[in-house]
Amino acid sequence: SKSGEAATAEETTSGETTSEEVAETKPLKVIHLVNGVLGDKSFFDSAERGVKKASEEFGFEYKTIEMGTDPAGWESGLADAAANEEYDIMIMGTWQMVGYLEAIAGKYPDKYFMIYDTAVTPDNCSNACSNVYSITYKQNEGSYVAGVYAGLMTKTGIVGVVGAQDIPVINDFIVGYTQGVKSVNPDYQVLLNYAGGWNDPAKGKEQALAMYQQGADYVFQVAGATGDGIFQAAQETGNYAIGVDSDQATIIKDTNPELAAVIATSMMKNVDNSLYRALKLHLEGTLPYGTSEALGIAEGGVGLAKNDIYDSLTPQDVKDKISQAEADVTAGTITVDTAF
Amino acid sequence: MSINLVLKGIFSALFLASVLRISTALILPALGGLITDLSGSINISLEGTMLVSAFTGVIVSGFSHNVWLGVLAGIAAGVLFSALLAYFHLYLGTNIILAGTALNILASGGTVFLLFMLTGDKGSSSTLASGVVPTVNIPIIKDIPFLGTVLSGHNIFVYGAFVLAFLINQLLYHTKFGVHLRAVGEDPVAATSVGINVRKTKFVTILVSGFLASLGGLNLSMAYLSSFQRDMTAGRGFIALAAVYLGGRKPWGTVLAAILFGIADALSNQLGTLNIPSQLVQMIPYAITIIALVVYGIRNQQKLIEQTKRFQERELARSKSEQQD
Amino acid sequence: MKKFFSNPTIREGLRIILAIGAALLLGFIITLFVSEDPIGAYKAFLTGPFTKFNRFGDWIEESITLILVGLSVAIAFKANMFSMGTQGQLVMGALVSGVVALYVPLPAVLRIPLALLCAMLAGFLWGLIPGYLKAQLNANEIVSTLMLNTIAIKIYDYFLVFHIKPEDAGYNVSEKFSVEGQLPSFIPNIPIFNKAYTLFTENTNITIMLYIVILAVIVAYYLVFKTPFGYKLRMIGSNMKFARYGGIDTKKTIILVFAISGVFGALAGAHLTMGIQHCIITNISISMAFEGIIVAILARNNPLYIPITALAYGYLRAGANIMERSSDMSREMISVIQALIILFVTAERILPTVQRVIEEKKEQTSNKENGTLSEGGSNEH
Amino acid sequence: MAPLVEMHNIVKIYSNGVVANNGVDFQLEKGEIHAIVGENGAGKTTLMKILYGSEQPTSGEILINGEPVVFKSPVDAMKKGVGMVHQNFMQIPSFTAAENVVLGHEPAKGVRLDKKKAIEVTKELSEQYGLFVEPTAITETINVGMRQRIEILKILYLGVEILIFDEPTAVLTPQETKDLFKAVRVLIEKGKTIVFITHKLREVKEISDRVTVMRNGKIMGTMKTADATKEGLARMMVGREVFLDIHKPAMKRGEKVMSVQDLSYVSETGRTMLRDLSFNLYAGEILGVAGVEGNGQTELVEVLTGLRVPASGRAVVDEIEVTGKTPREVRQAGVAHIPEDRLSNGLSLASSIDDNLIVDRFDKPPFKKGLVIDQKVVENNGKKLIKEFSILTPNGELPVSSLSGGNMQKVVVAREFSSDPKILIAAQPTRGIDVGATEFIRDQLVKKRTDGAAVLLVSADLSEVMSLSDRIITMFEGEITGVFPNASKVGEEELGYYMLGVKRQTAEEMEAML
Ligand SMILES: Nc1ncnc2c1ncn2[C@@H]1O[C@H](COP(=O)(O)OP(=O)(O)OP(=O)(O)O)[C@@H](O)[C@H]1O
Ligand SMILES: Nc1ncnc2c1ncn2[C@@H]1O[C@H](COP(=O)(O)OP(=O)(O)OP(=O)(O)O)[C@@H](O)[C@H]1O
Ligand SMILES: [Mg+2]
Ligand SMILES: [Mg+2]
Repeated sequence: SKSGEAATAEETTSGETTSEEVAETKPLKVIHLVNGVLGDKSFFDSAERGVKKASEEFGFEYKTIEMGTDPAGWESGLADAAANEEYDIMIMGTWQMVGYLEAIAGKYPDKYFMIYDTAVTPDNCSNACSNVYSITYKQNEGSYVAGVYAGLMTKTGIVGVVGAQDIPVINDFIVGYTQGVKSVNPDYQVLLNYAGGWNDPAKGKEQALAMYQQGADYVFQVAGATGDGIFQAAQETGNYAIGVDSDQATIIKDTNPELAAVIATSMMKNVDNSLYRALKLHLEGTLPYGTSEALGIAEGGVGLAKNDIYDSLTPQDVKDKISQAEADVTAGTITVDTAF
Repeated sequence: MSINLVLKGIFSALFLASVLRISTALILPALGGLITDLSGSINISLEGTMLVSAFTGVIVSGFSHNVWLGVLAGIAAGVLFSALLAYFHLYLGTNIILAGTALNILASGGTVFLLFMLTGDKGSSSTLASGVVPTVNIPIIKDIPFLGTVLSGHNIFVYGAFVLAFLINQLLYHTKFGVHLRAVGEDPVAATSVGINVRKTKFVTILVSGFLASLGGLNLSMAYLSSFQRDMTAGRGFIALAAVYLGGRKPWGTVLAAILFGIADALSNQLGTLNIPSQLVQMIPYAITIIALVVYGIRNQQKLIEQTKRFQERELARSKSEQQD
Repeated sequence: MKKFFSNPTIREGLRIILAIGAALLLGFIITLFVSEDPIGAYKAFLTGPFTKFNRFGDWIEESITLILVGLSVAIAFKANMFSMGTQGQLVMGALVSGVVALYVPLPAVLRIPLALLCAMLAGFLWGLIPGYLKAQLNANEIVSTLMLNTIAIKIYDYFLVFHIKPEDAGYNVSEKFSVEGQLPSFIPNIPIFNKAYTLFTENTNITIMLYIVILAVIVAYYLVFKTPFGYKLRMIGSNMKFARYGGIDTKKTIILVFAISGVFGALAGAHLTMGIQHCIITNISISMAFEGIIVAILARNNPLYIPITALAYGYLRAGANIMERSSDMSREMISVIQALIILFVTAERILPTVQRVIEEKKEQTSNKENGTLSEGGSNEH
Repeated sequence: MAPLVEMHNIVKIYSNGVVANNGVDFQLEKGEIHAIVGENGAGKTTLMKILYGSEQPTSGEILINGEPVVFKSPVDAMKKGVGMVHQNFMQIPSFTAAENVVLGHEPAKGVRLDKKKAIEVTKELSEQYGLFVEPTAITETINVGMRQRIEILKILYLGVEILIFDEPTAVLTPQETKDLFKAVRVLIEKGKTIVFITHKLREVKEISDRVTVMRNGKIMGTMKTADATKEGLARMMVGREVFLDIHKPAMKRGEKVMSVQDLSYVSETGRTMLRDLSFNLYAGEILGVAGVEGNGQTELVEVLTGLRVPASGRAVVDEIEVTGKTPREVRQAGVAHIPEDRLSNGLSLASSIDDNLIVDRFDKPPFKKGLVIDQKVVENNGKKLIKEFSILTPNGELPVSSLSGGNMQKVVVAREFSSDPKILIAAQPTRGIDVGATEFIRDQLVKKRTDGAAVLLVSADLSEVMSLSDRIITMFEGEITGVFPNASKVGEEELGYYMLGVKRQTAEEMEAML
């Protein structure tokens, strides 16, 4: 990836970089280790976006490495990056990297690590993970609101959700979503299906079509690139879908407005913002390494995408109820179940 | 969840329509796999060919705003891609399985690389408005209640797949080329001895197979879906290959095997919404295929046993009648 | 000149050098276009595995997996059974070895061998299925093994999600194996080896699997070329009718071929869980099983050559990974180069083709080498 | 006038170093029938393959009608009017007879094949030359005689002028051979020229105008057939005196070793191939099975050796029932088997000669030592048998595929004879074998029997059955039609009636003699 050079080229406004410990000797260099591949239009892409934005705004170099889908190469990918003198901060995501990170953090006490969508357990690190900052997201909270939305909007009383795989992170979405739907009407049905993979939009489409056929009119996609097919199924059958992780309608609105129009909203998991913020705090010298932060609705870590499409589709009373639900969750008057 | 919804789903015209759609994605490459197999080669790179065509079709139609240009380019790309397989295998002596595997890697990496170069996106072409081939509403049938939903309103590839199955059947059994192709596959030495150019025949067959696989790929990205996605073939090339053998290496058998798989897959999509572990539901198409193999095998054995039985009965009857004489 | 070319060893050597050279050159040309620092990128590719200890480890670890899956494939292919089933066997081996490593409360000296044995048994049993289908029902093995692969993966996931994963775990992964369930380093932890031990254990996961693999290669070689079973296997592979006529119990042998192929595939799975991951994890490196086909065919299904082809292919993969990590070359571009290398290195007639051109220039006589002979067809098939 | 074909100083060295032709000069006159004889591996097939373009000579030149030609492939040769009838049929098994006849040059209407035309053409040619075939029969299901005729029609369809027959009669029955010769004469009448490779000197005398003898890759001489004697030809071929007659000591019949009762067999296609067969086999005798090919002999042998499962009835060897058992169990009961189809059943072409020689014994001592096969023993076994059976090969490590057709057969014979069987079932044991080797194999058969083994001999060569057997049974349409307890006392004609089902003994008549 060449984004690093692009960033250095525009490096003019970096006067305010203040982190005393890091910036004095050499320019900061960040590495983003993707334990998969980019292009999912949601999770990893979002993380990448956040790092890129920070790099452009704060003027540091970064490199992204796609370590591929085979887990056998991940540990050594991390080890390689950590051992490389060049890099100061290593950013990675997902639970699959936790074990490797815990093992390596203590070996490089001078380096910084950030991990998103999961958290390390300090006891497992030789240095209590004092150089690791973890970010988790309360996707169950965001999904709860998405569920409330689907519940309020459905005309049939049946809604759906397609997950990529039967794994806890995905189930956390599903649990929250289901709770949200049922909070509107306990008799509403939530159809659930797993596509079995992250890269099979054709399968996603068939599953969504099956749900629409079974009577659903809103289907929430929690399946990465497979979700593309779900949008297309919605478009074809005149139903609606709910996107995930990023504001998926906005991403494609310009080039594919018809498809964007069926994505009523997206349950955003703001990995980008959270990484942007973490990098910012790092540069300011105030990032709380050694801790983990759980970002929910209150912290802006998750939430519905309230874009033009949402605005035009959603009646005012529904909008009000959504705001109410968000407030309830934030205030803690409603506790959202979790799959963890 | 509710079993009623599922049953309603399964016993509906839409279910059968979905079977047709899913099967089409397999029938086209499977026909390609079939003819190469009959010509004595094995085309492992169906998967890669589909991917290349799916990609090319989307990109070309996206940039040219012309669906048919996209389709043509997709076909050309697929045929050229399989020409690579043919050339390396037939002229440079690469083992065909290795060549096929290498080409699959090439296709998977190459499409993403080019996608990135052309659209700045690594995952999908969804930021590019690409073309979609038209669907066809069959005049009279479309108004027949159940049948209309099942048969009408599909994209042209769905109908194309069945037309092609018919044409491939004709090609194989009613044209010179088809006869030569099968002869080469069964006994290349004998074929050579009557002046059939084995290498050329295999070459052309692989190209035709590339053509069929390319339609399979275009079906995915320009009909079934309207975008390209990295590795969007998701193993269909291999399932297609399995359909060839499950179908007894016959055109209609292959089609039936693909449809069987389509039914099983559609079934698993419907059943998935029930509260059954997803891992088990996702096993259904594969388990059904195994069961089909077993049933087919047992039936063949049974046939032999029955023949023996019939013979014995016949003999018994004969000896009885002789005794009466 | 002609004499020189006709020596088979020199010919084969020349061919490989030429092919590798052509492939690398092509790769470099592509790199030139895509990379800002093509020389650096290519250097990383070619020398990568030797630049750092953990990279060296990567190469060896991966090669161990490749050897095992390669053996699994080679044994089936040698018998002319076109089995694609290594993936399923690997998954089953990973699951079963993991379960033993996780739950059986025995000391390491007992637990590890037990886990390996159970994995091998699981692979054996899993292999029996397509073997039985083939031998008894004449079911096509490509279909059955491809289907069984997916079924194995789903079984694996099912047990992991519903039975193995700790209730409160945030992800689909078992608990980490205790030390008794992990394969120990290939260097004994005794004072004289102290330094090496630390060096290797800290940077690599090269375990006693290294020795097991060496043993596996020898066993496989003997099995195929020296034992009565191997004789049966080879005869079935070259002419099934003859084998049956000659009194070989073809059905039993076919079933055993699949089962034994499964033993090696399952060992690869055990290597991944007990040696590399130290836990049962979803999406274990299942694509490796198909790389086994490449390794086996390159080795012409001879177990003795498999370590060579596996190390070479493993080097290619490791180098590619390192190039991606340490240069601006994208993962996809690297896989393109990788594919080209496979294509060229396996192009057996590259040399004859080049040679013919040379010879045709030299002597314009009509007396030329081959032409009609051997179309090469898919003889595996 | 120049001869039709001239081959000058042909040298052929195969890639494995075997010199198959070593400076051969060969001439073919227009309109003649030219026989080529020679030992197995003498280079006959190679020479003709060169003329047919399917092998390229290492050096030498070919002239047709005085013009030099270079054949890079059979297609080139066919264009110059040369066609070859291979002994290993060049046919696509799943195709119909007509499809095989027109293969490569199918009649078509536009893009669509004209299947009717193909059938018509086949019928026409078939009538024109008296070569009967069933145009719509599937090739793999029909008998060798008809397959042979398909092969001839195939090249006639291409309009060749020179027809090379490579051992066409090896698989034919006497009747079929007669028919073939008739057809050959028709061909000559129509102006064709014929090369005829055979090991049967009687046929040389009967059909050819001239004969060429080859030995060791060289031509020993060409002469008018009228001037040649069988003995002389044999001597020239082998380089020593050959006894064309069989020396057979008197039979000492021993105990009953095999009894077959009411054996029936139904083919996969549902046809009854064997019906209620019963007979006994005794130690020390050769029981010959005479029958026109396709009347159940193949099935009988394969049922008895465990390759096929009978529909009913049983065969017992030493109180052990062997029917329905695996070939392995049958072999364990002491039965050896020389199969009719050596390429597909009897040999693994890609494996070494040594490996081919141990398929029935690799897991017994001394071959199996501990857990492994002792390679030394395997090698020595190979050496010994190669020597004993004069298999022409540099060493035993070479693949069987590098042997000449006759030597391949010797590999099978060597293995089966050396297994020390109680019962030897020999199907077409001398098919395609040169006179010297035929003599050897026949001697060995007799020796086995004299040493106390029981031999069941199935052969399409009636004279072989008659001269070797002690007792003969005739088969017609899967049934035994007659038993002749004293083989030397039956006439060929008499047997012929039974083989064709014209005459038939009653069950009572046969009972005592079976
Ligand atoms: N393809 C081949 N490769 C190597 N050697 C061969 C090949 N074909 C034949 N030979 C060898 O060449 C020699 C001549 O074989 P050829 O087939 O011409 O003999 P032949 O006279 O036809 O014998 P037969 O009577 O047994 O058919 C033999 O030694 C044989 O082993
Ligand atoms: N599959 C094969 N691979 C390699 N060589 C072969 C193969 N089949 C036959 N040959 C070689 O080709 C030569 C000619 O074979 P062919 O069967 O035509 O011989 P033939 O002389 O007709 O046989 P026979 O003497 O047994 O009647 C043989 O000498 C043999 O060595
Ligand atoms: Mg010959
Ligand atoms: Mg011969």
